[in-house]
Amino acid sequence: MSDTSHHIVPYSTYGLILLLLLVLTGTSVAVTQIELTKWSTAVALLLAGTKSAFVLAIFMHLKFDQKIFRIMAVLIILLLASVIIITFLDYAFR
Amino acid sequence: MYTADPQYASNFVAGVDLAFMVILGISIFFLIALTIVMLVFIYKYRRDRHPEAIQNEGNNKLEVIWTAIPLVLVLVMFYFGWMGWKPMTNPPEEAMHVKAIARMWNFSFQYENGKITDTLYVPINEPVILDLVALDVLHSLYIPAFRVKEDMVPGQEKVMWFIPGTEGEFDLFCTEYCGLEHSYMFTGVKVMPRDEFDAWITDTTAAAPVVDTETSLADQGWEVLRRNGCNACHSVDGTKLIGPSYLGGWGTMRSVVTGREEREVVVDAEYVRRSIYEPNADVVEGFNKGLMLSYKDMCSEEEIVLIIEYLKALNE
Amino acid sequence: MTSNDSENKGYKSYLEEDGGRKGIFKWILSTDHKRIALLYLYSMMVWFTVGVVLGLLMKLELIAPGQTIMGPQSYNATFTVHGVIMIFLIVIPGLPAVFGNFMLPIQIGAKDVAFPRLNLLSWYIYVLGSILVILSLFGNGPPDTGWTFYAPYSFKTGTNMLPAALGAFVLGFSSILTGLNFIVTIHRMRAPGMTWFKMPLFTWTLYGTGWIQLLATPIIGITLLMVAGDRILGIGFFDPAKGGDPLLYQHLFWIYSHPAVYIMILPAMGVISEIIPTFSKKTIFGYKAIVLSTLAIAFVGYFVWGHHMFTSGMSGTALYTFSILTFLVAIPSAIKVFNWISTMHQGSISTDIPFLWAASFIFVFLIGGLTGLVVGALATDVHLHDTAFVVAHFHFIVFGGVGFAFFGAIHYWFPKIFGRMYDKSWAKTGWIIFFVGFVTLYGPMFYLGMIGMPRRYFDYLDEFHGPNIVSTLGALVMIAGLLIILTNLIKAARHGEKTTEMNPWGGTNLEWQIPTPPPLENFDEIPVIEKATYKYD
Amino acid sequence: MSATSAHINEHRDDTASKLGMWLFIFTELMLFGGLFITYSVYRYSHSGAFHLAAQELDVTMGTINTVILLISSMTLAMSTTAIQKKDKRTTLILIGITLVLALVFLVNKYFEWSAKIGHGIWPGSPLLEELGRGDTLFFGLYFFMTGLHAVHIIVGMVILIVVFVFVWKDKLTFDNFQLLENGGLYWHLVDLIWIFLFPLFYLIT
Ligand code: HEA
Ligand code: HEA
Ligand code: CUA
Ligand SMILES: [Cu+2]
Repeated sequence: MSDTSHHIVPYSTYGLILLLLLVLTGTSVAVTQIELTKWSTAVALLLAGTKSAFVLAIFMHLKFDQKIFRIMAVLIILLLASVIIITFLDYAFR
Repeated sequence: MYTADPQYASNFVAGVDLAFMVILGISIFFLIALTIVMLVFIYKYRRDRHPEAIQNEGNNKLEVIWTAIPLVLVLVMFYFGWMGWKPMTNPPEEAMHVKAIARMWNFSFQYENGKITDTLYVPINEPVILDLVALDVLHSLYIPAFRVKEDMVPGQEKVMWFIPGTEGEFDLFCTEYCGLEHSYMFTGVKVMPRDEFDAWITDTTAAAPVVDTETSLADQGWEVLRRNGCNACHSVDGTKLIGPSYLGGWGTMRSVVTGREEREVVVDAEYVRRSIYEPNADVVEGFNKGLMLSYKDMCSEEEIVLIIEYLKALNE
Repeated sequence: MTSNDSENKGYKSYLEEDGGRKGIFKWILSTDHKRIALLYLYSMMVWFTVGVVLGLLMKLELIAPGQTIMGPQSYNATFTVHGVIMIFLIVIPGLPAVFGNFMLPIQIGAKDVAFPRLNLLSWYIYVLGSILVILSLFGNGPPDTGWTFYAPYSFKTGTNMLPAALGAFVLGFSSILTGLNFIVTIHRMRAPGMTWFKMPLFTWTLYGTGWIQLLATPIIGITLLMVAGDRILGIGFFDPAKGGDPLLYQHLFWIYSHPAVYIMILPAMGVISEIIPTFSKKTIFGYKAIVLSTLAIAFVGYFVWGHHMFTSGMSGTALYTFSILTFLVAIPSAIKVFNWISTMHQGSISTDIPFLWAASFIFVFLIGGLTGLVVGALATDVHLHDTAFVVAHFHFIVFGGVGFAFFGAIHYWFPKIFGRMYDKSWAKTGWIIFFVGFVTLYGPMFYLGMIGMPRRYFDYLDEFHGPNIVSTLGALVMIAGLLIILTNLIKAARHGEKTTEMNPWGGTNLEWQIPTPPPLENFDEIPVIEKATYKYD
Repeated sequence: MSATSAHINEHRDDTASKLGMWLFIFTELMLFGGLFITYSVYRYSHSGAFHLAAQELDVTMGTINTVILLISSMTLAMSTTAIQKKDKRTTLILIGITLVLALVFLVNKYFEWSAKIGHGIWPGSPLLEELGRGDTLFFGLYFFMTGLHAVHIIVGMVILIVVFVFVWKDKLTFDNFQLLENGGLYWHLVDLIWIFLFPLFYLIT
């Protein structure tokens, strides 16, 4: 009853993604060594965000799956982000 | 009490009560209108009077209307709620400060000249800022007549303010659940004319424990206990409350837990002193640690002597 | 439940089909969604009785100032356990686990939920959680923190707060798994032709609820774990003495617990949206508007939690943002009410007992919802927060709303579930007594709150005496009504008149097109849906 | 199980179980979400102390663990390719490597934790009480979040062991490997969370 035609991802794609992830990890470690002060967290989070996007898209097959999974994942991440932002309406303006 | 009395008990009453009128007014209108419409429909379209239903799947125009109208109405409600509340957040620069201290389970109020009371005394028509301090858990200071309430959070500096507008005594409650005697954590606010207040605040005789010969030492000891709210946790008649009872304690042996060790101690002057200043050093067996705070700033050495007199008197 | 019934009917109903097991195992090992629904129903009845008795005890204590029947410690424990039982054991799982489980697969034309064994597991987790809650009553004494477990009191008290919190944690798991199961079922198992916008409204609300269960419950789970960390390890997340922020606890608690109130009310609204068209013999008015408002409530409901913290010392910005969002979330509820009433317009209304519950639901829900607006505004909530007014608001809406819907639902689906009928005139008598008692019980609390009586007060000043007496009398009246209702239903479930009528009320959904009581797999053949729901022609 | 209830479980719907797994992952995300809220609030109010406290953590160790997890994620992802290519041996090897890497991660974590505890830092330790509020909260969060993460690693390992056995016994094959894919999803989630934990704790000096 499975209605998904499984897309077989070649090994090389995974290898490539790993390489990318490692480079990004290296970058984020390197970036913290130089002082970007207030931007360093933002940069670190940006890099982490990019990394997780790759993991979600390729390793977790979101790129190849039905659209509904992508929609859900994006909405839920937005929800969590909104909750954090709203919490900060309190803390940032105390 | 909830009245439309023009002589407002505080400067916030007008704004808050206006918000009440608006919101309750709209709400009651909708409640009554919708209920009546519903009852009319139920009556008019009862099956025996109206056996064939007329099908109708909806009407987009109506949906828009009954989204838009409530939307406007709730914004109106929001506006009045906001306007009534806004002044509460802006305490004036120049005002009398009173430190309101809450602990399980009583309030005390400390004035600028160091005087401490268990009832709040304020002069009429002048702004008062309460600096809210909670010593142990959350409490909340609520004066219904003034329409003010603010939680007291340990470790956070917060203020609330008001201008009392009517002379008299009003209730003051703790409205944040804080444990066993939460419901007994109430006191009063006394609003008095400026001159009366000045006379009262400069009269320091009531606060300092002058050793007068009229009342017995033991009675003065009881007064100290009462003023500090000790009786919320310690009983006079041997009942087990949060802490051990006063009764039959003096001079006896007690098993206490010191750190992790158990040991036996005599209830003597040193023990009583330590129990008041470092309450968690020796905890009597069967009671919990961490519930009592040090009374170092609130209770002087002389007062402890009076308390001991009281304990001795209980043994007789 | 005699087995040769099946010969007369030509099929075996789910009540007879016991999978060849013996005794109690016929039930507790069955993965049939209908049997699991009844398992939930029976276990909830037990907790519900406990909760009601605790509520009554509180009212008796409050009949006069001073100590009447219990001391302050017992009172504090009573409202805590009452709150924990009612919220976590009854109204959060209540409608989804009982009627959702029973009706959802049938309403979308499926043979069962997507994961039947997970469904049974959820029930076991529920039982485990409730046992933990009950265990908290022993040992150091029942918890006395209030159902909100506010820090720092919750890790200072010497009572058994931890088992109760762990119980809530475990119950959260059960709730999450049920929600997960329903969402997958709805996505994957709709019968051919059952498009999204042909789904019955009860199913729609279960879908919305499922998402809230899934996405909000983990937050309270982790929060309670952090409190446990504070209590056991002394980490200090919420301990001001160690730098923790007690307000953060409140944020986290309400990030779950506000959406949780919509977990409770959405399925209740779903039930009402089923009953009203059936008894008006008329298509629901504004089907799509109701669906959209369901989703809107589920979504916006995430962002209003701060209205429980208006006096806690949040920043001004947060305060008015939360206030305005609170008002916005009221709009979709209003839309539903208007559509329900419009459905009655030009209908052909039969005032049978389920309809009476639905109509009275609308009335008490209006009171509860509109007073929600009163506490949603900043100025008024500063005055009313933590007073009896709030207690009245949430009893009107939680138990007025969810409770009335529950009774509506059970009277509506009773013949389908049990294949028996209750006595209608007793049901009506019970309803009217209950309704009158209800309003008398909670109505005076609004007034008490307005004049400043704080909640969670074991004792009160003399000036609050009058309304409290009225309220206690109301409680007694209401309990009388409740006894009549429950006796009538329990009696009917055991000895009531048998019925095999497929569609006693003239409903249009699929559950009315299968035999009564339903066979094990609901449908011999998966139906193909052509008509929209709620179509009368 | 009787014939009738077996009948209910008979049909197989891979998409349904994948959807179920995703929903579960969303739940897990919100679980950690609560902790991330806590983290960001305390980071905001004690940012200075967090910076200093983070110096106590070993960046090298953290980086190594990050690399390990990333590699393990890849090997597991590859195993879904292998099984679709009907290559049972490679599948097993890849799952095996993942498990070994997971173990290495835990061993590293063990040494890291014990080093902290050796320095007198554990939740509620006297040293932390001296160091002050920011440090207490930082290390409280550190132990709590990495601890919860480690619990997830262990759960993930259990799932992978089950998957391994099933593949071995040919219960999971090229046309029926949803369990492997679900185990993979769970494992990537664990990775995903670490991707955020790493910079938030180790890289804020
Ligand atoms: C089922 C549960 C449920 C539901 C559905 C609601 C619904 C609402 N609640 Fe309630 N609430 C609780 C359960 C619930 N609540 C509980 C348990 C507490 C106490 C927790 C505790 O502290 O222990 C609480 C507390 C509570 C507070 C905190 C009070 C305080 O502690 O100070 C507030 C404040 O804003 C609030 C507001 C609202 C609002 C605005 C709605 C709205 O969603 C209501 C919307 C409905 C309507 C508005 C009625 C229908 C509309 C019309 C008829 C049309 C006309 C309308 C307009 C003109 C807009 N609730
Ligand atoms: C569902 C929620 C629910 C229900 C039904 C009730 C029912 C009752 N409650 Fe409530 N109550 C709470 C939730 C509920 N309560 C909560 C959350 C608190 C706050 C606790 C706290 O402060 O921490 C509270 C607090 C509370 C207080 C305030 C304590 C204080 O602040 O000092 C009082 C006081 O009298 C009270 C009384 C009662 C009474 C008399 C009943 C009952 O005896 C009435 C009888 C009930 C019914 C007649 C039936 C309703 C039917 C259903 C709900 C569905 C049935 C489901 C199945 C059978 C499976 N309750
Ligand atoms: Cu102090 Cu309640
Ligand atoms: Cu709310």
